[in-house]
Amino acid sequence: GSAGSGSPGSTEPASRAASPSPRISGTVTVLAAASLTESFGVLADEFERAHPGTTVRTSFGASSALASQITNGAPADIFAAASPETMRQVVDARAARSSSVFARNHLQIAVPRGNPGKVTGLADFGRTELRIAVCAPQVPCGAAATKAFSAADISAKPDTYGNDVKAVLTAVRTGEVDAGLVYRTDVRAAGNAVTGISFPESAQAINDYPIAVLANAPNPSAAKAFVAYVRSEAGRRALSAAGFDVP
Amino acid sequence: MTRSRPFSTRIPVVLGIPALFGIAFLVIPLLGLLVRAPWGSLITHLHEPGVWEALRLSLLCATLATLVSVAFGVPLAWALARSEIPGRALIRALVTVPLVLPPVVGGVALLLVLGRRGLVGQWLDQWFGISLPFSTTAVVLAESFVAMPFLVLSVEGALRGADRRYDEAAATLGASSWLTFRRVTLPLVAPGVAAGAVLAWARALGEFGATITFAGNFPGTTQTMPLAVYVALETSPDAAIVLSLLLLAVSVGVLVALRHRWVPTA
Amino acid sequence: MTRSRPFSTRIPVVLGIPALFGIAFLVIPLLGLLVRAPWGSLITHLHEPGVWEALRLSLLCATLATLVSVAFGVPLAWALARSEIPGRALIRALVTVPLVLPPVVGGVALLLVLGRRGLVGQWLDQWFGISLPFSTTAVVLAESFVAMPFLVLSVEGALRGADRRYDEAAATLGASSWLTFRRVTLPLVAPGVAAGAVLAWARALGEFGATITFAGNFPGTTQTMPLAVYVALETSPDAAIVLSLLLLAVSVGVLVALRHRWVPTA
Amino acid sequence: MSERSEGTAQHSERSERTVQQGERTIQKGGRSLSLDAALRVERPGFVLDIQLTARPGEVVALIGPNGAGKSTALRALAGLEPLSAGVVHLDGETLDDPAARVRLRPEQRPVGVVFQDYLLFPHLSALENVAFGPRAHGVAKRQARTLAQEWLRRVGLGDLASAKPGQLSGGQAQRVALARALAVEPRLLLLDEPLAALDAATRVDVRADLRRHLSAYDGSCVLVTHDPLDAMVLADRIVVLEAGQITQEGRPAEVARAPRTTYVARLVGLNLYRGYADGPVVRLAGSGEVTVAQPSTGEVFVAFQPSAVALHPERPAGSPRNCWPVTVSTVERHGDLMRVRLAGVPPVLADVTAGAVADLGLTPGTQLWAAVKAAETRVYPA
Amino acid sequence: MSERSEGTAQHSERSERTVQQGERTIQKGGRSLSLDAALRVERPGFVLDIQLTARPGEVVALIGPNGAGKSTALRALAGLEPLSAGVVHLDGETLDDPAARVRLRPEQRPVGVVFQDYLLFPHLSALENVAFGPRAHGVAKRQARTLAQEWLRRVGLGDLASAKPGQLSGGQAQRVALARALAVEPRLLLLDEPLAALDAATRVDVRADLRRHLSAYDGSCVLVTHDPLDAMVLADRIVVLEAGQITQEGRPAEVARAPRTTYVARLVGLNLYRGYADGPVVRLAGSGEVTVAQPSTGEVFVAFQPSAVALHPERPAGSPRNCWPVTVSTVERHGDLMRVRLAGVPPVLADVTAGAVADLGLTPGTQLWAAVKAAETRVYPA
Ligand SMILES: Nc1ncnc2c1ncn2[C@@H]1O[C@H](COP(=O)(O)OP(=O)(O)OP(=O)(O)O)[C@@H](O)[C@H]1O
Ligand SMILES: Nc1ncnc2c1ncn2[C@@H]1O[C@H](COP(=O)(O)OP(=O)(O)OP(=O)(O)O)[C@@H](O)[C@H]1O
Ligand SMILES: [Mg+2]
Ligand SMILES: [Mg+2]
Repeated sequence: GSAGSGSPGSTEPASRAASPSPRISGTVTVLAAASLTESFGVLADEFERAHPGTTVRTSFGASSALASQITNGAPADIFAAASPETMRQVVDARAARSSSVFARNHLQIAVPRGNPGKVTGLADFGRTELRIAVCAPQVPCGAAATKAFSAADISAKPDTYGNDVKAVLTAVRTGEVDAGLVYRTDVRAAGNAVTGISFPESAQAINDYPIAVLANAPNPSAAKAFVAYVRSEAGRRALSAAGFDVP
Repeated sequence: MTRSRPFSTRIPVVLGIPALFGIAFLVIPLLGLLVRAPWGSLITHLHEPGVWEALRLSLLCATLATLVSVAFGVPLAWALARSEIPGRALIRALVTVPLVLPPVVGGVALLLVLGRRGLVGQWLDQWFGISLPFSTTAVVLAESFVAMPFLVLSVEGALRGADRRYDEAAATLGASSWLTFRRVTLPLVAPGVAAGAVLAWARALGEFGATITFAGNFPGTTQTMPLAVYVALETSPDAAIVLSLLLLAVSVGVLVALRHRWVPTA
Repeated sequence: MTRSRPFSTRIPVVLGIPALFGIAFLVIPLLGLLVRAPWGSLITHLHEPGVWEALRLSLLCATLATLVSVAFGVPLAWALARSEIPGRALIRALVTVPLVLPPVVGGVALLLVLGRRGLVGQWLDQWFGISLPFSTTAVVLAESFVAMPFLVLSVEGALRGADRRYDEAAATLGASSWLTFRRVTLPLVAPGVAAGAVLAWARALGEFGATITFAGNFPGTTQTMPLAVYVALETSPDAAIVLSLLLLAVSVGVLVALRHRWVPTA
Repeated sequence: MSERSEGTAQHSERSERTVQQGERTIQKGGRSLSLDAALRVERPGFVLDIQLTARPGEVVALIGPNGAGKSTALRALAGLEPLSAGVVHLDGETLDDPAARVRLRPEQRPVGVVFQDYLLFPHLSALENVAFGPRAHGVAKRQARTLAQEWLRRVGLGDLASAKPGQLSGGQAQRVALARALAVEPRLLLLDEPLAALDAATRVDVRADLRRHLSAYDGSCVLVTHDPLDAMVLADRIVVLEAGQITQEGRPAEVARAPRTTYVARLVGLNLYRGYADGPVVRLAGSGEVTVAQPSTGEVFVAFQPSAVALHPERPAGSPRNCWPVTVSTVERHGDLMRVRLAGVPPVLADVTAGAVADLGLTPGTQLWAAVKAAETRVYPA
Repeated sequence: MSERSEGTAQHSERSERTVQQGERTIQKGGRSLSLDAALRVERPGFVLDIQLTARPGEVVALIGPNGAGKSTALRALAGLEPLSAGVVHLDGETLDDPAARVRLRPEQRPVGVVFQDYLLFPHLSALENVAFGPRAHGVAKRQARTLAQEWLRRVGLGDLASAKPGQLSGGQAQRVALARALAVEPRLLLLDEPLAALDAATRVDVRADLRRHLSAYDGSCVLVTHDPLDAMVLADRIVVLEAGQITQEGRPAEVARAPRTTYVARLVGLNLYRGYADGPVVRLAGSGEVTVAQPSTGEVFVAFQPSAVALHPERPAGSPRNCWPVTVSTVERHGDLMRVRLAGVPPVLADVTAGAVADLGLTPGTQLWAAVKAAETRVYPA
């Protein structure tokens, strides 16, 4: 479910996104969660090609840091967050009116190459002899992990809580831990250094990515067009390629 | 003719104005934090679980890291400043590497060396069953790694500024280079060492990237204040500001209290 | 009786061994990175868009931040070391605040003060139409904020170690305190200033948290190397290691090349 | 007449400054005080409390034992040491007056200082050190360098202009320090042992040069020195400082002739005693008594030269009115003679020839009789 | 007999060291050299190249003008300055021999040094400074402190044991430095102007103390001094160093009587000329000639005392064989007399009474005739 103030698709019907927009030009500034680096990079290039005369400036960072920038008056057009929580901070500060979920990410088990801990499913996270990393409960991937564990009724025995997914993933890649719980997009980005293992409870451990045009957007028309583009068929294709679920 | 008030040291304007700007630049952001701090919910935030644990751990690890830095960094600084070891310029430049290295990459580098499968770590694990990552020791190591360069470079600067002829005088009195170092050189550069130790301690106290990567983030063993702040930022920036202020208050308090020790009276 | 080889400075064992450990501790993690670096795809990674741009920006901003730190930090250090300003101990402790503050919080603090809606920033915006955040200027400010304390504390340490009687001699020759500072005090503590400037430069070069928060992460204007490394970590950890090594190589190269300048020959 | 070289502290009245000082004396006569200072500096375990004055062009030598407060006095005049009480006036201007909360900073005082340990700026060349003062006084760079070069030439270091202080020998450094202080042409010149590190030959030259320089300008000069000859040659007036207090003051010849403290007596090589005169007999303050030629009454000093002391293995019969048993403490060579330090009541110094030492078999511990003729003593009121 | 105080550089042959040195002379006679060094130190613009030896117990005074290389020689002996060539042997042990690649570090040499600028450790008290050496040699802490206290007492600073160097006066600091060097009881003692900062009275005591100490121990001592009296009183042998070379060497009395360089002549206050003798007439190297009492042939030195020079307003008739026109350069007081520096062929120094100065109206520029009797001159081969 969405935690944002707007329900998915409430502001921008997907149908309009594909239709040719009015003449837009200028620069669109997009603040996006770091996990969107790859897909939004692709989208920005495609958008610029589709709308000659536009430039997309992207700035990737932790969603929380981006939210601080926006509430402190960053001159940006679009915010794409990795969690509804941070989006709500922005909306609460009246920096955006509404938002919509444009992608979802679900958890996967990541194990180092060769799977030295012989991990097969979420149940292995209860094995005390294994070194386990999960995200801290306060951060979105940690919240999702908590949901997954409670759905599977497992008391996990992590050895470390990552402050973000990358910390968990680094621990897995270097073989420091035998298993970690990360997003599918991360497993995909990590290439063959880690192996992803899907598990059924991941359906209960989904994180929503909301997007919003900002209230003080310097270029609102182009911003709307970019959001529409993200939600268009082309956008969905790029997001799925990176491992996101697209609603 | 201008007349100064009796017995006051005059600060020339050309120095006083930039100095004021400097203070303002460093201190006003802190005021910003204080102004925006959620004073109403302060107590609540301070009573969240793990806060005091994290503070204790931060102070402990930063202090240990400072001791490690002094123990290894002062001799290193001496070797760089006083001896004729080959490739000194390169070593000196390499010492600054941990400053330049993005801390997260620094943590990765530590894992690559001291981790379970690391260059050195795999033998530690295999022969002694020692695994460093995700332990309090790892926090101390990560903090030492980022903090030691500060100590080394400040102490080296102080050593270069010191008069070497006192060392010569000590030698003619029969003192070995170790005794000379201990009883003459080191006391003479005490202000430099103190400044370096304060830098190292403060840097260790604020260390975040290398710690999270190399030592992880487990409440009670490896979660220091900066990690707690980072986690809090995700859910509640207010809580993060409160925790940061707590960390600052404690560190400023410690430094003011230590003043008489780390600023030797001339 | 032991006989040293002619004309060599002997390093006593008690200093030499910890010094070696110190070097190893700081340098071996770098070796770890080098060993695990993806040498095969090195060229590819170096040709990814924005890499050289980011490097240029990093060097530029770090150098400007160092200049800012020297311009304001040296007078501040002088005021702390030499004058009788009230509350010196507190000011000195407050100067270390940017070290202790987790850099991201530092960035937030800068936003709170200099942001468009910040304490100072709103007036800058309203009266002069100046908006600092998310510009290259913001990068320089963020880096100065974290780097200046290193300079201030090293220089203060050096000033405390220096012999004040040379200042007295200059005064009896009719030199104002500013002339004395410029022509006598400053040259005498040059090694300390150099060490502080190197520390500040290196720290600014590696700065990440405050920059990404206060200045954003826009390629070409605010994306410095550490930010590029962060972005690369998302997509390709190998690329991140390559970029880090590039940054290190350049900084080590610069420091070795500058050696004759920042290490005054005694 | 035999040759007397440096170090002879004794002065005959003939040797007044009649030659080079004619003009200066006239100059001074008409004017009031140039330096008029009362200095009080308090330190744990040490208090300096003196009055110090100088007329225009006058050179005052401050002499006294180590730790007497000579350098402290100079520092106080230069504004480097805060006064706890007192006042410093120079040419009618108030430099320091803690009671009125007036205190000029050192750089505001027209004062030049040569420090006891030189304090040459280690990072500047000899030339730059000397040019520093003129530059600070606003002289143009090129001109300041020319001036500095000229000063270095005068102290005999013209060819070491580019040497750094670390590359100078001790005496060269002292000469640079002297040039540096003189180059600012101050109205008050403070010299703390300006010749101590100079070699004996150069010293003669530099002393003569300094003499000439000091006579040429009409600022005042306070000179600290341990060399009695420097004090005699350079100074118009000697001020003796002991343990923070002035114990004697006067023209060089007067001080040498009539010392009032043991320190001065030793400096000029006299035996000196204080006592109570009652006719021709003076009862000494310690114990013992001396018979003198000029009868007087009251507190007096008695002085006589070591060469006036005769030593005898047995109690001598005959004219010497003073005769008492003594024991040899040390014997050391002193110029052409041997100086014998004798314990007794009172203790006494005697100068005898090396031949006498051999004849009498003088070694530490030898028991003798000392004899002094009353005619050899000098008595003056205390 | 008149009193002669410090500074008399002239020596009569009678005043040999017969008193305190009897035993030492015997000691030395039987033994070989203690210090045997050849030092060569090269610097841009300066080369030191000397042979320096000392028998056990011998005190060698190194004198010479500023910048001659005296401190450099001491530093080389202490191992602080690398030799570019040469060798240092002490009591048969090789301390330095660059050719054989042998070089003991300073702390391995049994050498004590008093530095020209003291170099007291600023963070240690006077007591701790003195105790430092014994501690470094393994003496227990308490014992080292007792020892140090005793040494401080000997140099008259017993009550300043806890003062930091920054709280000491210049002379107090020098005395602490002396105590510090002596406290390690080295086999070779190197003293760089150990008495320069002492006040004249203390100096007498410390000199006597040093004298006693030096006679008591059988290590060698090399002493740099600018004070001719120190050299005469303390040294067994004088080595004159000029511009990095030894120009004269010998017993104090010899050096004072027959100087071989202008520097030494000025030091001992003689007029000295070099020239070619042909019977009773010596043609001087500069120009001019002098008639002497003892006829000789070949390269010679001619020396006479300033007091032997008579000054006349007109060319005098009569006995003086040497008589030439001169012009007054300077007149300055020198002890009881006035010393007149005269330009002429040759230039000459004259000592005259103050009365004579007034009678002759001597001021710079006055034209006169100088006269020296042949009987007053001394001639010795160059
Ligand atoms: N910074 C200081 N703090 C405390 N005491 C000091 C300080 N400097 C000097 N003294 C003491 O003050 C007294 C006077 O010192 P000062 O240097 O004036 O002596 P001085 O007459 O110049 O002696 P000298 O002939 O040895 O140079 C001495 O007893 C000394 O120990
Ligand atoms: N560190 C140095 N570098 C270069 N030259 C130096 C250095 N130290 C001294 N000199 C030069 O070497 C020469 C000898 O110096 P040294 O200090 O030995 O003289 P000195 O005989 O002790 O003179 P003084 O009586 O003035 O102390 C001098 O000309 C001096 O300028
Ligand atoms: Mg003094
Ligand atoms: Mg010397």
